[in-house]
Amino acid sequence: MSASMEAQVRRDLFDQMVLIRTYEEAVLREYHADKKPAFDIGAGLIPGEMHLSAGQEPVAAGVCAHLTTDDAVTATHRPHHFAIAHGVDLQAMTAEIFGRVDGLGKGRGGHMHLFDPATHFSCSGIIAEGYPPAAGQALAFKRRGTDRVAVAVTGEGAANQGAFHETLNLAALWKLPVVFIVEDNDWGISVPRSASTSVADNAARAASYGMPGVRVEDNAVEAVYAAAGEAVERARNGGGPSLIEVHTLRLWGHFEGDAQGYRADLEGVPGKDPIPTYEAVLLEQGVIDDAAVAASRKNASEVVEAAIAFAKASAEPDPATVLDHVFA
Amino acid sequence: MSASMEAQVRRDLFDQMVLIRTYEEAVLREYHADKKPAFDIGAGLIPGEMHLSAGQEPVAAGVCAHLTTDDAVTATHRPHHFAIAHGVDLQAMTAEIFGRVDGLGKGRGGHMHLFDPATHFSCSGIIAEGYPPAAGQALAFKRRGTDRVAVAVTGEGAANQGAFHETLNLAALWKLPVVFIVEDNDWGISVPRSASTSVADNAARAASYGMPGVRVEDNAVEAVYAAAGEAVERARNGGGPSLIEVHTLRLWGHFEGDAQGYRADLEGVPGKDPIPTYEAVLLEQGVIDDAAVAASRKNASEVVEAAIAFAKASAEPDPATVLDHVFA
Amino acid sequence: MTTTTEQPTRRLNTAKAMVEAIAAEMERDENVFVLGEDVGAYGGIFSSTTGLLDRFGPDRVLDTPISETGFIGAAIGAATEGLRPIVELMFVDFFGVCMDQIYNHMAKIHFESGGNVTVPMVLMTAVGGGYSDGAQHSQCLWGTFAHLPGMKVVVPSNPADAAGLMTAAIRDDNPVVFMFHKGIQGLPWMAKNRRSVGPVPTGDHVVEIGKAATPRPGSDVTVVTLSLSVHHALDVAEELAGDGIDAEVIDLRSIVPMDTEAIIESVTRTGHLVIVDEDYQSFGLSGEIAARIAEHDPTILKAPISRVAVPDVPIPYARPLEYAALPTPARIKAAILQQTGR
Amino acid sequence: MTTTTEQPTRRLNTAKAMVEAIAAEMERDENVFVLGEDVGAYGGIFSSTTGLLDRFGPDRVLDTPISETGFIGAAIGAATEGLRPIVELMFVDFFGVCMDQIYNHMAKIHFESGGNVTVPMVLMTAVGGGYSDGAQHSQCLWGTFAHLPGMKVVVPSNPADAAGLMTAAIRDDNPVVFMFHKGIQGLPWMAKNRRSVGPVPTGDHVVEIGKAATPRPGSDVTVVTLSLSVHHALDVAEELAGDGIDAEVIDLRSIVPMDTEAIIESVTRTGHLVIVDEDYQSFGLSGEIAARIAEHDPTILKAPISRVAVPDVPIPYARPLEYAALPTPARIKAAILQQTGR
Ligand SMILES: Cc1ncc(C[n+]2csc(CCOP(=O)(O)OP(=O)(O)O)c2C)c(N)n1
Ligand SMILES: Cc1ncc(C[n+]2csc(CCOP(=O)(O)OP(=O)(O)O)c2C)c(N)n1
Ligand SMILES: [Mg+2]
Ligand SMILES: [Mg+2]
Repeated sequence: MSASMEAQVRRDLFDQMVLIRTYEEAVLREYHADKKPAFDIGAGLIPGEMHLSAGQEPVAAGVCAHLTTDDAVTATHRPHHFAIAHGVDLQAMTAEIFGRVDGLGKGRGGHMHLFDPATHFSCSGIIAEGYPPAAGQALAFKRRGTDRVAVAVTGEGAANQGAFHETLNLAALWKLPVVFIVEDNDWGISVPRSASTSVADNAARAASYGMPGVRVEDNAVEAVYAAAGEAVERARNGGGPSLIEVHTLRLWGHFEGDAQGYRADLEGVPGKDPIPTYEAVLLEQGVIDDAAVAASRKNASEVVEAAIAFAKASAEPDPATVLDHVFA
Repeated sequence: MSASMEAQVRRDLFDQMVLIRTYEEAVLREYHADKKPAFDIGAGLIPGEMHLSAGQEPVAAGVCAHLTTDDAVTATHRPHHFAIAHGVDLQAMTAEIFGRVDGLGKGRGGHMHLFDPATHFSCSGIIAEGYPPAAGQALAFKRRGTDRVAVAVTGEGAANQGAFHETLNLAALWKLPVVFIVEDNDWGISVPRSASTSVADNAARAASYGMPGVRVEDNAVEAVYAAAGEAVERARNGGGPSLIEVHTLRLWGHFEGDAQGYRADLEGVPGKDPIPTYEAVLLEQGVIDDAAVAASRKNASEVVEAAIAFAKASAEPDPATVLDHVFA
Repeated sequence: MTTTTEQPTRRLNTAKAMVEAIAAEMERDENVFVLGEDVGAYGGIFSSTTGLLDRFGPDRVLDTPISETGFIGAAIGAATEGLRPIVELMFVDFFGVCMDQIYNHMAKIHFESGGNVTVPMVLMTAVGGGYSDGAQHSQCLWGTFAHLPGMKVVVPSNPADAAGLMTAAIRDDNPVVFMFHKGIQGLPWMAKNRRSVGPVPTGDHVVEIGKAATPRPGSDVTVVTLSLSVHHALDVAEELAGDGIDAEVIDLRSIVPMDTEAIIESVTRTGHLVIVDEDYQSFGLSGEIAARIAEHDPTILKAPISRVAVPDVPIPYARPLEYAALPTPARIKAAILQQTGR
Repeated sequence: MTTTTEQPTRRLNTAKAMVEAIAAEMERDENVFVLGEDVGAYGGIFSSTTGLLDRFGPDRVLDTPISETGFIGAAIGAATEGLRPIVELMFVDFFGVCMDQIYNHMAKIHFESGGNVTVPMVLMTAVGGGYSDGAQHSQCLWGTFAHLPGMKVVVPSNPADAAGLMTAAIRDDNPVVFMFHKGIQGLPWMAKNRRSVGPVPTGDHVVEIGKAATPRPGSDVTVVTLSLSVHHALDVAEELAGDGIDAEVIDLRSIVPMDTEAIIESVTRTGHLVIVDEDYQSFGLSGEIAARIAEHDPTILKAPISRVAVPDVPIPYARPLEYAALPTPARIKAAILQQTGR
């Protein structure tokens, strides 16, 4: 498949993954910068829980390559990769993560609550509860006669939550234009999928709803791209929802500060990083060269650092405004 | 299969179904007796919503034939057939339905809230929410090293509720001794299964949890008996949970007072009554004769009328005790 | 913004008044649509949607699976995209299967987005007991919703308010929880409160959310209440008027926002407060009313307040027990008599 | 039944105190077991189960799928069969995905069964904000639980009470919701309140559920509070003692049952009431306290009461906003000063 894929698409996938990783590394740096020597979750320029998506770039890059900002994406507590790949304004997003007035939510939301009407992006910190609203966005798109689609993301741990089941049934029943993504990174915090999920494969659960389900192995970005292409196309053409599970990788801890003492597979993890792997393939196949890699990184770095600088320069919210925005 | 079945088992199934139907007819009579001429749901000796199980006798009879009162059954808002088949004391149950002090819940519970510790029977008026506690009962049975099983019942409409999914996954994951029953009577109040369920068959959903699933067609009591026998056996032997969906029949309205204006299939319904059908088969095959049928009905009638008389003779709760039993 | 009483009226029961208001808004705005369990052919278990399917078709009146998290969540997503869903939770008692969508999403998205996303929707739900439906089908629970910020909570007591508040709720850009009592719907299969049928203004009839009504002014004691209990309070007040007790009855109509001023103004005049609340007594509406007075000026109370609420017991099934728990006219009367020293 | 202070003590943080109490009960009674998300190898996200898996093995310390309705419901079923589960809901904020099991089942089965079935279980859950975890991970919500009858609600503020109340909760034949504040667990990765480590009696240490404590007696003003806010109140009271203001601090320790007598006794002496509550202000704990006073005798209040609570706004993420919403020492101090006319 990769042979037949347009080189530009492959370069874009790579650039997207690099951008995401660069972003997560920068957030990681800023998050920990002023939490030393003793880690304090509530301290520093970026406080609160921080769930980073390093290792899961192939999912967001492969899926969002098929979307425009007219399409909707609802992400999870681990939302950055999808927000970036879907084109959420990086500066406003970063300002939100820093809790500033120029943030997407004027500092009210934070890293698990990023809402961007311009790109129909949202997320939720509650497991699987982003699925039902995504079905509703799809319903709105369908009622209006558009070919827009909604993408809903969740983890493999979340696939055992009731909302998952209810939404898949509803979307299939009403033939809604949704693509359901399950990011299987093998872990739900400290619980391995074998201790949470009675079957090996969530894609197989799609059959329970009469919708197509595929599982993409090996965190393979181009396979994600292909599967998502089909599913998005189906949704746009009135063919209803699909489920795609991607076997991906949690490169870092569940959240920052997670020592991962429970994780037996820890040693092998760095070797599975999808970015160097993909880079090597593209280099070998001559799709990119070293200069392109360097340019990709440099561009990503500039964009990301600009966003961080923007966030830092933005004002903190005025405590006197604490009661604002409860009601419209 | 029926040929090889013991005649006594077949007679017992028939008697059980007759007993249930006789009970439901008596409740129907008592429920409406003093709601004339104008139906008032809150009036009369039996007030409140009343969900009767006529037509669904094959499910309860076929399943509970394999249980002892050491096993647990959690039923739904439509619980009488399972309570009776499981051996709940008919007098205490009836007194509860009449809201009397000798009732299972001393009048606190009512027809949707029948709790009988002696037979580990319970039910809930909330859709699918009887499933999780059943898993917990099974967990308790398993931890104690017994071979007792828990049976959890729900309707086909309820199978689209999140609790259904969560419990099936949990039970399969922990290999709990549960048998999950779905009573598919084609309707969830006024909503046909085609408007609620994205697939034709809930038994097929068992595959999502790696558990065996079977669908019994035609409301066939002996097929239910056979399927339940296998499933109960598997659970007792440590083989984990199973799902059985029975295509059954809602002979009457969703609840009493339901005119069923929405129901297109209404005309054909009486002809599908499973009791005359089964009676004809057993008569034809010489398993029972007219005298046995008459005896079955007479016995049922005596038992049921005694229960109703008991209930009516029991005192109403004293309003001064309203605050009792909130805490142990 | 509130009812102009000069408008011509027609007599409707509360259910019909709600349906008419919904239908009018559906005519006016194609973004308005209805979804929920049995809202289609059945017309709503408590008749809140009767006839809408015939009038507007299955694209705008959607029967759903029994998946409250799924379809209420879907309503939320649709609202964030500019539709204006009216979604029914059949009994408020079922909130526990879907509360995350309601309070963590419907009620918070606007805030978390810094005001950039609006969630214009109505969550309508039936409340109340009195017909032996037991502990899982008889609750009011408005206190539970009102405690959690980000949603308005509207609780009408009569047909005109039901219509006017429904219209206001649909037009509101915020999520509004609309709680209607089964006992005032005017259902053909339930004992009817005589005031479940009443005049409803025709034309554009809007009742502002947040303003209490005073269906009976009085000078001796203030009875603050809402929903079905308004009628019990009025009945008792009328009866006691014959004995020379002049009770004022305040119908809150909404509790988020709550018309604190109306309460304080009245209690300042009467010095005596009876709160009648069909929800559980503790940690709910009656407490909040007491706190707002105590924050304002406890000395306006000439006597300890009286609470006539469900005494922290699940609603019992048996009629004698249920009626011992409910705020009955007898209990209201006793409280008023106690307040007035009779 | 309450702590004998003569008992020898050792210094533990609150998390460790909880774990020790759970472990002791697990030793004592094989029916006691623990289940929840990440309670095994991880030891509980807020360290409420650290070490239990090693000590008792996977048959008695069960990691669960992320299926709160499923596993809390399973705990209920197990409890009805005589086991005594301790089930963790990781953050109280997640109650919305499983509230039906909690309030319609756990809390009502005993009642609906006419007392024939008991549901002896502990639902433990982390509460509270202050570290920028946003609107879905920072709530207290005890008012929500306390409003719904049939479950006890316990809210300890320090290690000794956490241990003694946990023991009482496990031995209680009723469902007990045990709400522990993250800010007093003594977590290594969160700013610690200095009182998150303290003496815990050894041996059989039980704190009776329903009895408030008065960690600081005083005569000028009564500060009624619970959980983390107790420490803020004590800090402020100590500071103001230097200015000649003698504040009494009442630590409720449980709110169902709530020690109404202790509150009334104190306010009767001081005449001034400040309620400090990290839950949402309206329709919650502060209202209930006000109502119980107003029912008893509003004239014991020499001034309007003060409420220092979260002002009906979702908990904001940004620190300056979050701390404007939380009941901070500064807000408590201002309230006390206002009460005492300074
Ligand atoms: C309803 C609910 N339960 C529990 C949590 C706490 N929690 C946050 S993330 C997480 C694990 C999620 O695992 P998974 O879905 O696999 O996503 P991942 O973190 O691996 O991306 C849990 C249990 C939550 N946020 N919501
Ligand atoms: C969570 C919840 N939602 C809705 C209801 C209202 N309700 C009671 S019975 C019922 C239909 C159930 O259909 P099904 O599961 O097929 O069972 P049946 O009535 O056909 O036996 C509904 C919607 C409820 N009790 N609980
Ligand atoms: Mg995962
Ligand atoms: Mg059905």
